[in-house]
Amino acid sequence: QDYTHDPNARAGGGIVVTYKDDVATLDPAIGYDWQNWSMIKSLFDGLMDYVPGTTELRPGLAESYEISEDGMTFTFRLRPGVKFHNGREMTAEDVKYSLDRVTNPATQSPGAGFFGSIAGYDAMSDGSATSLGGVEVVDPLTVRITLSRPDATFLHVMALNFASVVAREAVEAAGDDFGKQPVGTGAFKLAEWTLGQRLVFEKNADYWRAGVPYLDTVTFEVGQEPIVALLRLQNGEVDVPGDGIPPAKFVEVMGDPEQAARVVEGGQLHTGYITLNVNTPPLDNVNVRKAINMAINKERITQIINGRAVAATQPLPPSMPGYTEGYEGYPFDPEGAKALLAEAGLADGFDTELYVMNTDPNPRIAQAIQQDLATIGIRASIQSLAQANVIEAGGAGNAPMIWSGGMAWIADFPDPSNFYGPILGCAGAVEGGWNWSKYCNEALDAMAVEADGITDPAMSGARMAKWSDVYMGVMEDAPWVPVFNEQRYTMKSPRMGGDDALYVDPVSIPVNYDYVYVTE
Amino acid sequence: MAAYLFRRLAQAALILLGVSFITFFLLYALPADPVRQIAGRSATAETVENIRRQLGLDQPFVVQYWRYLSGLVQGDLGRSYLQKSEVSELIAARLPATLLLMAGAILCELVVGLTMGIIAALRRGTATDNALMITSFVGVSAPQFVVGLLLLYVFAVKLGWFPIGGYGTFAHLVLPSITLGILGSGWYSRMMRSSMIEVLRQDYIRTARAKGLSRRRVILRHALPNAILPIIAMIGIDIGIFMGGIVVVESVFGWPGIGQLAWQAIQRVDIPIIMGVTLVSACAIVLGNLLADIVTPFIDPRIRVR
Amino acid sequence: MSDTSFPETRPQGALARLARRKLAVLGLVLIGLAVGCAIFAPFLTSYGPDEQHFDGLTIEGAPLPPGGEYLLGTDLLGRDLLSRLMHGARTSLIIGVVANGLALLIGTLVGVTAGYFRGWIGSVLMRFTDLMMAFPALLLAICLAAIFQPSLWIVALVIALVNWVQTARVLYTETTSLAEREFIAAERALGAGHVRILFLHILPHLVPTIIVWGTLGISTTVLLEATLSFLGIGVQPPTPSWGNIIFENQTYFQAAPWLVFLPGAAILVLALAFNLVGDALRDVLDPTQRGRD
Amino acid sequence: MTALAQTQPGAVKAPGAEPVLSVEGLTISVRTESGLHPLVSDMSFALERGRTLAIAGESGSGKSITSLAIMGLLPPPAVRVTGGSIRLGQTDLTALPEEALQRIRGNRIAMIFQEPMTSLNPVMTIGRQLTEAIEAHEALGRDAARALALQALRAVRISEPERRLGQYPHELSGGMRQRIMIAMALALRPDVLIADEPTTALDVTVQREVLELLRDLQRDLGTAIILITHDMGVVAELADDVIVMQSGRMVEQGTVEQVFTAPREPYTRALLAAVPRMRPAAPAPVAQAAARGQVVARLSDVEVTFDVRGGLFGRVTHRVHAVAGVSLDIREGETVALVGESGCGKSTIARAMAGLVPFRGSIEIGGKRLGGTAADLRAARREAQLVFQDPMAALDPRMRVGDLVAEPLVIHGIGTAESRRARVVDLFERVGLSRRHVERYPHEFSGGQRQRICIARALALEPRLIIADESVSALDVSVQARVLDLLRALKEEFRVSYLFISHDMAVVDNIADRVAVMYLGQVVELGTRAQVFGSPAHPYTRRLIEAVPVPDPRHQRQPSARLDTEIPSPVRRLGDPPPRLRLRDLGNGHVVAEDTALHPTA
Ligand SMILES: Nc1ncnc2c1ncn2[C@@H]1O[C@H](COP(=O)(O)OP(=O)(O)OP(=O)(O)O)[C@@H](O)[C@H]1O
Ligand SMILES: Nc1ncnc2c1ncn2[C@@H]1O[C@H](COP(=O)(O)OP(=O)(O)OP(=O)(O)O)[C@@H](O)[C@H]1O
Ligand SMILES: [Mg+2]
Ligand SMILES: [Mg+2]
Repeated sequence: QDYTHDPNARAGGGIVVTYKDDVATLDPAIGYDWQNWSMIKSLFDGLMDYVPGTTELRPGLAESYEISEDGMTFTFRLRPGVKFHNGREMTAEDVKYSLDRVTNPATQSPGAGFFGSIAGYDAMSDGSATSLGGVEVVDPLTVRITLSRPDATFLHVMALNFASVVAREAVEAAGDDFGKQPVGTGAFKLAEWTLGQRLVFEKNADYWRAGVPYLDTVTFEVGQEPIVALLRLQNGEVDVPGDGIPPAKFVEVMGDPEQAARVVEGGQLHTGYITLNVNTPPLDNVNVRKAINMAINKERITQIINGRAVAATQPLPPSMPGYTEGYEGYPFDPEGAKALLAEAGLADGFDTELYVMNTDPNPRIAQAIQQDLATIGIRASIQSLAQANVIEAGGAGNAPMIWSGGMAWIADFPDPSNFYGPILGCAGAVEGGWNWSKYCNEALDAMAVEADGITDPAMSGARMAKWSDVYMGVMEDAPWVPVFNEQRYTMKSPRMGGDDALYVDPVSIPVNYDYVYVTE
Repeated sequence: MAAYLFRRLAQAALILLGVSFITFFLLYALPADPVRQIAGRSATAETVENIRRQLGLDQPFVVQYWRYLSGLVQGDLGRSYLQKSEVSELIAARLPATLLLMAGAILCELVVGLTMGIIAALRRGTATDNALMITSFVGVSAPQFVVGLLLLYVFAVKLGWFPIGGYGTFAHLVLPSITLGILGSGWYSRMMRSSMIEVLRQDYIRTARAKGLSRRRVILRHALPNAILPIIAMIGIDIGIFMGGIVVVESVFGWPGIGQLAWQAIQRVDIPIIMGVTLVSACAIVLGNLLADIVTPFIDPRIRVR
Repeated sequence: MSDTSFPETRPQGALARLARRKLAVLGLVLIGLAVGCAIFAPFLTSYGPDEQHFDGLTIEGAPLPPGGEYLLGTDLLGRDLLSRLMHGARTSLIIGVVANGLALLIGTLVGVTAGYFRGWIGSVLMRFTDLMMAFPALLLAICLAAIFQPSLWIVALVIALVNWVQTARVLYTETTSLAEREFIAAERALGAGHVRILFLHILPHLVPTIIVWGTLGISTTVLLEATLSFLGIGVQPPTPSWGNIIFENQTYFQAAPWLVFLPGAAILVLALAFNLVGDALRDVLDPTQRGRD
Repeated sequence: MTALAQTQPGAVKAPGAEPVLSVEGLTISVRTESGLHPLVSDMSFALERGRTLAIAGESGSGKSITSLAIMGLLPPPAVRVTGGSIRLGQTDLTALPEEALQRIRGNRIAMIFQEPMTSLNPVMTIGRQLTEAIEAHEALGRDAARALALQALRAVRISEPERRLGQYPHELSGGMRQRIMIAMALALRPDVLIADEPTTALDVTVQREVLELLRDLQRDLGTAIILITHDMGVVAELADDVIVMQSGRMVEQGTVEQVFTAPREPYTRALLAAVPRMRPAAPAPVAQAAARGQVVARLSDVEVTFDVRGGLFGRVTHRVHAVAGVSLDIREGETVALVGESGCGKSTIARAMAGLVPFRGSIEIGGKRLGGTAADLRAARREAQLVFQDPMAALDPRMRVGDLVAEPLVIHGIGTAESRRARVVDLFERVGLSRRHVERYPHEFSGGQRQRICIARALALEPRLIIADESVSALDVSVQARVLDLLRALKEEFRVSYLFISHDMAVVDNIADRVAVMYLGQVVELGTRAQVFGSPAHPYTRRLIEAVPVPDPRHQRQPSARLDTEIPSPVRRLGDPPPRLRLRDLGNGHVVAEDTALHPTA
């Protein structure tokens, strides 16, 4: 329909994908990791979906949908004849059950907050209701969802993994272990799971989308060190290294034309940034924050990570709608930065701390930042800690500066709003929140709400312009130093077929398993 | 023997209790909040508190510990915060692999270490002795990650003798065992050398030689069993030292053991898993020591009577 | 009543005899070298250890191999490896010598006290040792280091706190059997106090074991420090230590072997140097070994 | 050298017989920091089948070193053969490679070592240690080897030989271990058997048996024996030929009759003169002088038990009643000898008196009660000095002997460094060592020399009481005599008292004022020397006296009943203490146990 099938594609065969970390769960309400995100996408479907390899929405389990005039009511018509892996036909009841489940606090879903705009969400989250009032089953193939406030991103939310439709009886049968025995409507079903070793996905022969998936099986091998995974790829044992090309091997791979040819490069919805805690003197002085912005040599930092990124000028990555074209950001200007500092009465600089997560290459990047800061007299000592400790310090507001790498924002869905709320808005600037700058600008918050109130698809241009203004406003206050937007580099084995875009799919990371195929 | 075992097991239980208390306390004092990891970044403060309450993490330390302990005596290690499954299940799935790896490593370090130690003791002061000493120090000083990758690269990728990581067959076990065992073999060879030198001075070695036994027999049948006695106690100690190495070796070789599980849990403060792994490894250490103490009398009849 | 004895040579002091062993002297020289580096590194190097040089990386961001302007090459941030190694000597010596020494001291104290006194003191100490031994060392280090603010001295302390256990265990066993020896009873019969017996008659016999554990402990502790810094609870970057240089770069060991093998060699040489001195010292202190070389 | 020149070769060589072993000009040297120094020089002798050659001589004269050289087992790397030859039949052993030596050792030459306690592998069964020696030299199956081993055990007349095969060395007593060593050495019927002090560590009764055993075996198998000993009594009983050594050289060589009846060398004469002999039993003169001094040490009803743990929770189930109620007074200037079989509790009494083992009852030394305050204990320890049974074990191997001897002075804060040094040198000279020895370490001395160091150490504090536990047993007669003289002189000079523990009745007879005979932890007879030796009242005492070897080759000994059973054990169940013996006074302080039920042969 909206995606033209690859004419060279042939069905059959299997591939092997590796990951370093184990897969925690395949429960769509809970899974929120690098490695299970796309697995869940292949096991489950939501009402909405994206065109493979792009950020374009398309209907999923919903055949069609209607949005009311005021943009507050969404009526989804379900596709008939869609079957769960257990053979039962999917109905509107399942949709409602799934949304109730994900928003029920007992589920402890890390994605529950995304559904905050559905009417009745608050009652769910404080435990006074067990069912979302805003989700109605009209008939077995129709679901009506009413919002409590206009939300332009709602269709994206319905495409999130968290909104996947699950089979009630399977959830109830499995109890707490649904994440190990997932039953969905997706292109693949789970055939084998050996804890700590391997998961095997098997083609869902009854899949409702015609022609896909091509592959008979996808085998995930977990616990594989990225370097070793690459060795195995070079040896023909692995088709896709899920964690990408390890930095240590990047130069070697790119230096070998035969291997470089199989490297796929693509953008991703990612920004690496430094948070500057606006409550911690002297970072509470906007000029100091600007000076820091001007002191960071972003080109140098991209060089350190072997040029696998492009320097960033603003919070949003370039491929995100709402990105402000032509905005130069703060220029690299140590002299100017020094002048600004002197103006702020800090000609001699000051002492501060820079928190960073302890996995390569983040400590290295932090050291580069440290050196840049040193040139303008800021003496930052590095606190290189385990992820949990950095998040703790950030949430508590103890960290003057944090380099976001390793925990950085990769968008959940391709919409500018996704970069604002929890990490730049006032809502996140509380104790324990993810807004580590503790930056709170009420005016911008209001503007953000306004922007998301524009639900008319026709007005989306205006909405994006508004978002652009919000981020420009943020840049004015400089609570962040946007450093770079990471490029994704993946490799594939020679036998892998399919459009390159499928390997750097902005949504199905790292690969869209449903649409790739093998050539032999 | 049964009485002895009973006493030792009671002692072991006490030690485990101590370990569980200290670990629980340290994790409680740790400046990282597991709830924030569970709740995710879109969560509101309310949700966070909600989850905290559900997990009972808002309770005072003593209550939390008591609850953990009561679960423990029923064999319930709790549920992982992030993996969302029973810790006992997660550990059970991975424990055999780790035990296998440990066994392989112990075998490897014993064979390599003891051989090196014996040869060094016999060739004391010669170039061979010096070369072996340097080798054992290389073993002790070499970072395991690099050793593992190096072995993998040479013997698996280049020579193709072994699979490139993985788990299942004997061939899979060889390289990880060697990697893990190299460090210990350095220690063993040094200990063995001292011990052997000491034993070789004993009168009964002279007696054995006076009987006209071959050199080989004197070494293997008379000196070795005596020299190995102080080493056996080391094996128990060893298991504790292994835990660090196991994390690295398992990740290099894609070995599905508890090391990787522990590593991820530590990174993300998944307390039930950390607790579980700690207790299991403490168990292994305690049992290892116990085993060493049980085996020793089989070799040394002098302590059998006690 | 003469007997077949040889003209007595005046026994020389232990130091003089040590000095006659070439290997021991070599060891001393190497240790001196490391200490020299640790103290005088700032005056000996032409680049600062933390200076990131623009020309220290290739265009693709790869480090430079040894030779050329940077004698031992550069690291992934374009810093001079030689300078980092020389400055790293300070951290590594503190860990390998001070922390390891402290661990040895605690271990010896606990093991010897428990083994000599037995009774309730011994029981309490040994049960505590068993407890500590059952505790995965790495986890303990991680927790302790995370609870305290990491600094070099805290790390040294933590390492000492987790590393004394094995020494204590081994020395305990040895002390118990030593305490049973007849000459200890003879000393007691003479009226010698506990302190005298412990220091003059028990400790000297433990020297070989202490030396073996002490010298092997050097590499172990230096690498443990690296593991801790790798976990973000050791010495914080950019402060170099031999261990953390290895850990920072270990995945690059094929692309940039010098970043792993040179600091590795430094650790090895340090440990070997101590071992050479230790071995010689042991032989010199052990009268039954006189007459060898 | 002169001694050797005077020796007629025919004195040793029986005409016509080919010697099995001949040693020619053997020189053994030690490498030291100042070069090579000879330990044994120019040793020559020949040994024929069926004969016994005794090598006697003072301690440290090179007897053990010589025998090790014959076995090719000199301690590496410092000690080596630097000259001469050792010929077994036609083969020169010094030139043989290790492999060839292996075939000879155990098979054609076997050796019994000086220390039976440590010479067996503690972790191997007796059976295995025996059979492997057999299997190493003869192509036999397990069963055949086992049969041979059993036969060897029977030959040494050990009780329950089958059971012994499965036992470990620590389960056997010293005497039994020594028999095992002999069985091992004889299993393959070697041409030459070297026995290095085979009986020094044993008490008289066992010594008797072992000597008779050797004689019988030699008669049956025709083995040539080299017997190394410092005990001239043993030499006289067993040897055919004798070599006397001094300072690494042979000074005299001849048949046993020649040497005993017509010693040529002054040293030999001195040696023989020094041999202690049992004085002919004379009826006890009434009321001896020694007994009337002040009491230095008083033991009343001393009991020492050791717990044996077992069962659930490691409870005490058995007790070793090492000392079961001993009362004894030692007066100023008096020497009390304590005699008795191995394991009867002699050393335990000594240890209790030194405050080394807990005891019940009371021990007072110099008026201070042991078990009182720490200060009392310290004072008592100054008053009473213990000379340990095993000199090697009692000296810290890592200290110089000079420092060891000075240590008591340091501990009790006596004198300055200089005065202590002077005192040490003085003490060394008094016990027959030279000032040059002061800087050496214990392992560089022979067994007898070490014993003298221990004695010097005990003398350092000028104590009022010296407890000498088998202190002269390891010494050669001449040194023994000197040490005994020394002890006597000290007694005269300082009125030192002695508790003299020994199994050598001849020595005891020479030194003791009073004698206490112990059996299984209790005193069975106590009286003056004359009373006990002159009119022994207890059968056990009589047995002990009979067993003493007589240093006269013409002395004919009537064969005595052999004791194959073990000594009754002092290990008893909890709550079942051994019955106390009642002592009967025979008058004049001569007491004897009434109950003879405990008598071993009864
Ligand atoms: N390992 C050694 N290193 C140096 N000197 C030694 C060594 N062993 C023995 N000696 C010396 O060699 C000499 C002879 O010793 P040997 O053991 O043969 O004496 P012995 O005649 O057997 O004395 P004893 O009757 O006391 O056993 C002694 O002076 C001793 O000090
Ligand atoms: N520490 C101990 N624990 C248990 N039993 C012991 C201990 N010390 C001695 N015994 C036992 O006590 C008894 C007496 O031993 P002791 O050493 O006093 O004998 P002894 O008369 O000196 O013999 P020897 O002549 O062989 O030296 C022996 O049966 C011995 O096995
Ligand atoms: Mg000798
Ligand atoms: Mg004794």
